[in-house]
Amino acid sequence: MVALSLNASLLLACMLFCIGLAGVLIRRNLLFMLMSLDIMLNAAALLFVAAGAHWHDSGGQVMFLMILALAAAETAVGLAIILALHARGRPSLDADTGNLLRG
Amino acid sequence: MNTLALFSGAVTLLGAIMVITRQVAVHAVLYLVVTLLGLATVFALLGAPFAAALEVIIYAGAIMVLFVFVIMMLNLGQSDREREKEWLRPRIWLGPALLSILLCAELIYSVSSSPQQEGPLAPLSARDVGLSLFGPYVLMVELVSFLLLAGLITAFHIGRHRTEGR
Amino acid sequence: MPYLLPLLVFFPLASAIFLFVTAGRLSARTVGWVATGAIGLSALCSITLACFFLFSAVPAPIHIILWEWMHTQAFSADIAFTLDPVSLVMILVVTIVGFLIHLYAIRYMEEEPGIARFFGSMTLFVASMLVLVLASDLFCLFIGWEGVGICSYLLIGFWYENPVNTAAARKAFYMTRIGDTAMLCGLLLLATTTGSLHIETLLATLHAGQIGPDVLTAATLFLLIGALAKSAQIPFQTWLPDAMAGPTPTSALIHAATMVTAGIYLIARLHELFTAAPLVMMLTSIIGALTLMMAACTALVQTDLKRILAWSTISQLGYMFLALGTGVWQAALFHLMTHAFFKALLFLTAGALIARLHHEQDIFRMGGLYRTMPGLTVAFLAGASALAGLPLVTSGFYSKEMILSSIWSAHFPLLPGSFPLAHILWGIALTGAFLTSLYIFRCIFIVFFNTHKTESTGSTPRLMAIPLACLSFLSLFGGVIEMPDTLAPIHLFTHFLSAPLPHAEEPVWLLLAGASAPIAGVVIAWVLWGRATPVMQEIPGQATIIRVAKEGWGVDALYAFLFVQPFRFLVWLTRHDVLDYLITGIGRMVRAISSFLEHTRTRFLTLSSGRTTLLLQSGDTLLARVQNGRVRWYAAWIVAGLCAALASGVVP
Amino acid sequence: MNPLPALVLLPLLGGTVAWLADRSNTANQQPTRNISWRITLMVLTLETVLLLITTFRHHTLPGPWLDHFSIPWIPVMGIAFQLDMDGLSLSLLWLSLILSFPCVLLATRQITTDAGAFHFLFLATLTGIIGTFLATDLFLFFFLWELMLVPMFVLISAWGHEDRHRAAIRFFLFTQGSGLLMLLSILGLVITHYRETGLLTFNYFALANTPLSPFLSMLLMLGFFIAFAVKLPVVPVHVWLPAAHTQAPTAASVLLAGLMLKTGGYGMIRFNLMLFPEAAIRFAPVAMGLGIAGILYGAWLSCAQNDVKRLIAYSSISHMGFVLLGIFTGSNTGLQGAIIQMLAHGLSTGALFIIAGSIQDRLHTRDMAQIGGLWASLPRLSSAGLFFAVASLGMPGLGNFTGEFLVLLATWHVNSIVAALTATGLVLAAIYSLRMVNRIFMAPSRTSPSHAKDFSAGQMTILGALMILLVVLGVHPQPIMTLSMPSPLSAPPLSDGGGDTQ
Amino acid sequence: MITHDLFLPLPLPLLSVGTMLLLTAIAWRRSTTRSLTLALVTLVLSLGGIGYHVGTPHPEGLSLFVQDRWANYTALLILLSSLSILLMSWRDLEQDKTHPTDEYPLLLVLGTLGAISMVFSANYLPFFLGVEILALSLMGLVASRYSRLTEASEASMKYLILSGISSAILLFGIGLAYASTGSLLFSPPPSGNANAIPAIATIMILVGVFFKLSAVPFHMWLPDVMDGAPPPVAAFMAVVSKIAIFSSLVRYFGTGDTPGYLHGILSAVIILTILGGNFLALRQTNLIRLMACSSIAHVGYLLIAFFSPGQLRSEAITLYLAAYAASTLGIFAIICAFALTENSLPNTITDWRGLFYTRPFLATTLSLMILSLAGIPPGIGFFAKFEVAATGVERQQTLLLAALVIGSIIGLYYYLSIVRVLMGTQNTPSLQVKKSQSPELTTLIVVLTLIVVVGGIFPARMLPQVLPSPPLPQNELISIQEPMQPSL
Repeated sequence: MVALSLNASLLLACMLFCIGLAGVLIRRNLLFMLMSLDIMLNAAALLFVAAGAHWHDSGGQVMFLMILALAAAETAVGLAIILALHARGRPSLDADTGNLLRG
Repeated sequence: MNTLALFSGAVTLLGAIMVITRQVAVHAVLYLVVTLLGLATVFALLGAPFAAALEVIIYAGAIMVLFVFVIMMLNLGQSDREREKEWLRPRIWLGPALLSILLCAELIYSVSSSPQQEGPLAPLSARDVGLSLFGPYVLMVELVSFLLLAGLITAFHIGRHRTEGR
Repeated sequence: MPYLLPLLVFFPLASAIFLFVTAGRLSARTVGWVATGAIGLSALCSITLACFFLFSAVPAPIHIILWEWMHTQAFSADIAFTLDPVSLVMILVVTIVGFLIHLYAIRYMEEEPGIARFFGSMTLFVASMLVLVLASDLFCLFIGWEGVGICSYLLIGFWYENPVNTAAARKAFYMTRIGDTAMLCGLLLLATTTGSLHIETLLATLHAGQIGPDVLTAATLFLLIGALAKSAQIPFQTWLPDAMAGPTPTSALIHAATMVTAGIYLIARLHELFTAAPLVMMLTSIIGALTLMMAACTALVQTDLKRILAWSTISQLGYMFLALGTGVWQAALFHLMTHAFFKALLFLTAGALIARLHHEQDIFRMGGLYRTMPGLTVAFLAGASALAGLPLVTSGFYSKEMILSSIWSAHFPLLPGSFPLAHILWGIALTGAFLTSLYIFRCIFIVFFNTHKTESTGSTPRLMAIPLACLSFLSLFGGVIEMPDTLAPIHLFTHFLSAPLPHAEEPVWLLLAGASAPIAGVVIAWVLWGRATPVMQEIPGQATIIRVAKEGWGVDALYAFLFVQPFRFLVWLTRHDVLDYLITGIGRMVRAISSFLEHTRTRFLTLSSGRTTLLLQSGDTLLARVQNGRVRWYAAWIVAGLCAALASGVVP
Repeated sequence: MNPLPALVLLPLLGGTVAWLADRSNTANQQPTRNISWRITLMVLTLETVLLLITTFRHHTLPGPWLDHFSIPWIPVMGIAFQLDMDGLSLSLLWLSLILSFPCVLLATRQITTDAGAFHFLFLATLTGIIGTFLATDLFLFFFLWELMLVPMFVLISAWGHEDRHRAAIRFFLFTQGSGLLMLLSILGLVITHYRETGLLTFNYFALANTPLSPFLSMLLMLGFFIAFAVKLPVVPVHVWLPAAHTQAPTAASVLLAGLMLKTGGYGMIRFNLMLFPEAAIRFAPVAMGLGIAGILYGAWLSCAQNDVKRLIAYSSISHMGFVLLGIFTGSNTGLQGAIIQMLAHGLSTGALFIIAGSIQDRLHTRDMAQIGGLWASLPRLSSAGLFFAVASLGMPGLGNFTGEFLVLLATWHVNSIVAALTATGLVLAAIYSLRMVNRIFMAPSRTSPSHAKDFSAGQMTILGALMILLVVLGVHPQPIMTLSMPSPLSAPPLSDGGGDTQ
Repeated sequence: MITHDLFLPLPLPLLSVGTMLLLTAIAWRRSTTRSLTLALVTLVLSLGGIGYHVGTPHPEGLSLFVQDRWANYTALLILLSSLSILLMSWRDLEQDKTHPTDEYPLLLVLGTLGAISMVFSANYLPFFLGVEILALSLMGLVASRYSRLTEASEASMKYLILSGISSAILLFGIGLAYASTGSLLFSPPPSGNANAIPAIATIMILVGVFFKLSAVPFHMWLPDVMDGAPPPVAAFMAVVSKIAIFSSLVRYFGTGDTPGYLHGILSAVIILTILGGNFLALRQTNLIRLMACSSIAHVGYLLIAFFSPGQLRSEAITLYLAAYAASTLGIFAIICAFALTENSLPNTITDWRGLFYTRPFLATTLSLMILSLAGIPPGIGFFAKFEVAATGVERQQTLLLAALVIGSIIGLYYYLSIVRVLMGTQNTPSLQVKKSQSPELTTLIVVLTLIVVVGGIFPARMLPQVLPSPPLPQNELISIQEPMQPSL
């Protein structure tokens, strides 16, 4: 039944994590950034599930649930901020322009 | 390691890559759903059917809807697409991509250099998870509710500004 | 009786303090009388002491230790006074001449606004001088030594409204200070060798042979430099003519009679030490001879009355050094005493004269003064004769004769016996005597006997005349207490000072030569300047030499070129703290570098993220900042940090 | 009743009272303008009485230390509020008080803005200084060392002259930065001691016996040395001093030059020499070189200044070079010379700063080219100025010369050429002192300070007292020399501090 | 069915109940005053609850929470800080009638809950949840600045994205640790040259933690976000969040030495943090940004103490935390005291010119706080820095000490510049002083000043009340056990 070894899933998680990270770094669109963050969180979730399976510990999946909740909350807040910024006249979903706080 | 595992892993990765390279947000959301489905398969293959189900139901089902909803509200059009195209020049993505690849290489190097560990791989049923969830971790369930509450209030707080700010 | 010693110092000191404290509240007369009274009391004390000394059966030196000054493991010193014949001579000179000069100054300085300052400094000077003279400890002597210096500084710069005067004052102090520093080094050397600067201890150590010859030579050399500076000998001679910028009583008291003789006194006091260092002795005599010759030549071409007297002072001091160098310190002291009389007289007379001529000091603008001021003429003539050493009737003759005769037979152990250094020196001294007579009578003939040129007013007040009279008397007859054997075997002075000198039989022609040189000078001076139609106003030709000689042989210019200008230049260069700039500069540099680094780092990252063009467009302000507010930047930093951490932590 | 803690704390408390009194009286300002000034004066008088009691009370302690006080402060760290007094401390305390009086009487009365705060800060600085002279717990010492900087910083920064902010910050950065090095050294010593004995203590006497390797002792000594060298100041790190002295208000200048610099010298004697005697000997050639550099460099630059206060400040550097030289000659003579020099320099330079400050108050300039010829209009001030200038040029018979002579003597024992070189500093001293005198007092009048008021008789009396002290130091220094020798470490204070506190 | 214990430190349920009550109250009728009062009561009650707990720890049970002196102490600090911050924002919230802001106290309490949860956690799960609760509440709090809503939103967005990344990294690290040990309990990082996965797990967790602590090079968000946030929230970020995360860091590493492979990274981070923070602060003109940068530097100092375990370490850390919290809160309280409305908040340091002459009390207090931060007596910061330096000396961390000295000197420069500006003369103070009295703020300032001064003069008198004996974190963990073996 169990087809994936721990190491294989670790590798998968690492690659997924890095793809998500690359997404955050590359994209200027806040929407894409949020999606990339989700990918990163998923990578972490994969790690927990795989490890839980490896150690036969349900803690991993409990953690997965928590990550799920976190992802939901973070996405919700992030989207709310996007909407707020959009509403306040940010011309686009650009994360870089109009940075008022710097220096 | 069977082909299904390989296939689902590959789908997950490809989907993720597609997500971060799309120009149209809706496309990206769809690819993200594909990635999540792939991941759900992986979860299932890892012997975690409960997690797989939740991944599909909550993540792909609920959270993605949020994205779609927001994209609709933002009313993105052709100009946004052109802009995304502009932003996706190699010159722009090359640096971050290199950085990520470097990180990935480091991670993979160190992960794969560790000895192969083979543990008892028996599936963890929903019952197991539920037992521990409402057993030792019941306080965490309460705590995570506060996490959600915080998210809720924050989102509400920010969202309310949105209407007031106008 | 010993308690007279501190009292001697106390009177002038107290009066000085009193005058400084009450400055500006007392009338000029009161100030003058207070000061004069204090000096008078001191003079009385010293006369009492002298009587005590002269009439006591066994004149033993009086010692008094006032208190312990300092006492450490390596060194101890006391505030202590000693009165022995040498210092007795000096205190007599200082107090009596000082008293007369103060008396003179009451009237002379009456009109001055800063009279309290003047008399305060004068009395303070006398106090310091007395400390210098009485001190039984070289270290204590040094207090007086520096004290007279600072008083001299104050008095030269008395008329500070004229920058020339303050410059002269500072020059005098700097010059002597250089000597003082050398002397301090000498004192330190002696102190480290013997652990004490008490003169008796020093001599005892010397006799015990505990001072090595090298140390002795070095120490005496240092002391000699101090003495040379104080007494304005080559190479320090330049400050004294300038010091004439001070009021005339000052010039008389400080720069003729007392302070400048401190160097002679020091060496005479330590003659045993110096005798043990033949090299230094020889140096002393050579410097003395050179100085006397040079100064006499210079005096010959001066036109300023006070400057002539100043150069003559240097010249006469040269005689004293010559005498010291040849070992006859008694002769030096004798000449010191007579010189104090006649030089004070000359200065005071000159001062009175100048005052009546509306501060005209150029001798060529005077003339024929014997008609208008006969009294002053007589006084000046008395002083001049004594200075020239006209035979038999002046004190200067006896003292100078004593020096001249002793030089001839001097012995310099360092030289081979055949080298006639003593004879050469004698020749110089004799020529000097001739020149002395020449220049001082040149002065007399021009000033007093030529055609009348300047209107003079008023008359010399009696208060000024009395000291002049006293000094005239002393100049003429103060020398009879010591006579050459050829004339009469009177040796009161030398007997009083020390065990009688082993008097070698002097050939008579020595005495004759010494007597004829001044007369020759007078004659030639009369030939040149004395007749109604003078042969010449100025020595013809050699205008260059005269000009150079007039300026003191260019030594001033040389010093200005060698020391003063470079010093000024360096000071100007370093008027700002280099280290200060260095540190500020480092600060600026660090700031510049950090901004530069920030700049380059930003640019590098910009390039690496491929956003150069956009950033260049969005302006320089962004370039200078890492903290540019961009989320992706920050994220990139985080990821880069993570990469680095992983790399360093995991990858071996 | 042990007066030591009261000695330290009284100025601070009094200052607080003065401040509060002044604040509460802001409403009716005119009649009570000087209430804080009066309170300050009272505090100083009280402090003097205390010091008199301390000086003359019957000392029961065995050994050379005069007085001892100790209560635990932070027992966990082995830190105690421990004060000890020996002759050195006592003489420096007297100097502090003697100098504070002219400060308050002559200089601080002109302060009109926020006089209460000014006096509070003044007294707080004094607390720091007095405490530094007494503390024998290393932590307490460091605490007070740092504490005195803050009020001084504010004094300069708030009441100073035109370029005060830069000067204040530079002063603070230098002293504080070097203080950190001292902190590290203290910690190093304490921890080494802890490792050796298992006893965590900051007690000076306990730490004195810590066995140290040569390298370590040199390292620790250097940490202390740098801090003290900055305070003293020694030449390469003196740059804070001219600016701070120049820009500070008069009273602060006097405190800085007269007292604060002395903490550096005191620290060198008490800590460098006593705690690390053998490292100090090894370091002595370098330190002496620095001292000579300071003497000559300070004097040289002093010759080049046109600003009166700056000139005096550089001359301080030169004088403190003698202190450094004397301390590191390794002989008692040199040490005594250094101490006398510190005392004399405190008096003479303090007085000079008072005079320079008075001139600035009257003429509103410090540029010597613009002052000139004060003797005619201000004879008393000028004569006082002349006296102290002469003292500072090393006139025999005044205190500075005694110190310089002893130092030179001790140096001559070590190396005669060096001493001779140092003696040339005296020539330079003459040049800068007389240059100042000639520019300010004895020169053609350039300004017409007809409105300027001369010192009153009372003010002259105060300065006269300083003059008398200088003369006493000059001609009769022996009692002070005997008194002010630092007590050796070998005799620890009595074992029980508790009985003594009663 | 529930066989496991439900060990729970009392502040947590108290805060939870408070949150629920607040929510209910808001749902019933919105009233800012009532919300504030409720939040105040909650915080005070939680303060009272420190040291007590619900349920009994089972020696064999799976422990989620731990309650020891260390946790109690930091919880106390956090609750006191939160209380101060509540008092700071009290006046503005009450007076701002146009914008109902009753979520603000709610979010504050929630954030405190998250922080407390981190402090008491003995397990990655509550730790992680605490971190996220705190982060999410902060996003809301940051965005609650009406006058500068765009900036506030931007700050919030930055915080969201960056904290998202760091959370992901942290989570990934935890995941790796879990993968290598099979347990979610805090396990000290393996010492020596561990095999790769635990090592990278530790490093990634550290990176996540460093981000939250804003150590260089993970610091850049802090000045921007604090700048965008209202001053009390900025204080919350600077104090509460840092104390909580630092507390967990100490718990995570336990008392032992840090493993060898971390030495390089830690030293580099500490040096960079001290120098970077100070250099950044050097060029700031805005007081809040400056505080942000200086707080970065202070994290560096604190890490020195953390990095050099030894005799003095625990004292150094506890004292430094207290000193830092008191001084920083004091400065922010004074900043808040000057905010007439959100608009007239003093923006740049030059706005404070001449404060010594217009408001001597506040200026003196502010200077005291700043001096305390700079580590100058008589502030408590002096003793704290002294202790930190002592730890460094004890371990002979020469490089770190050099960084400490250099950083302190740079720090002195900019701290003194503030004091200097305060003493600058200007005829008309540019800062309009708020007329309306706010007794709670004045009280707060006075109390904080007292703490700073008295703590500086008598650190020994303060410490024992908080800590009966030198605390050694984790030396008295109420329950610690082996990782659970897989059942089934």
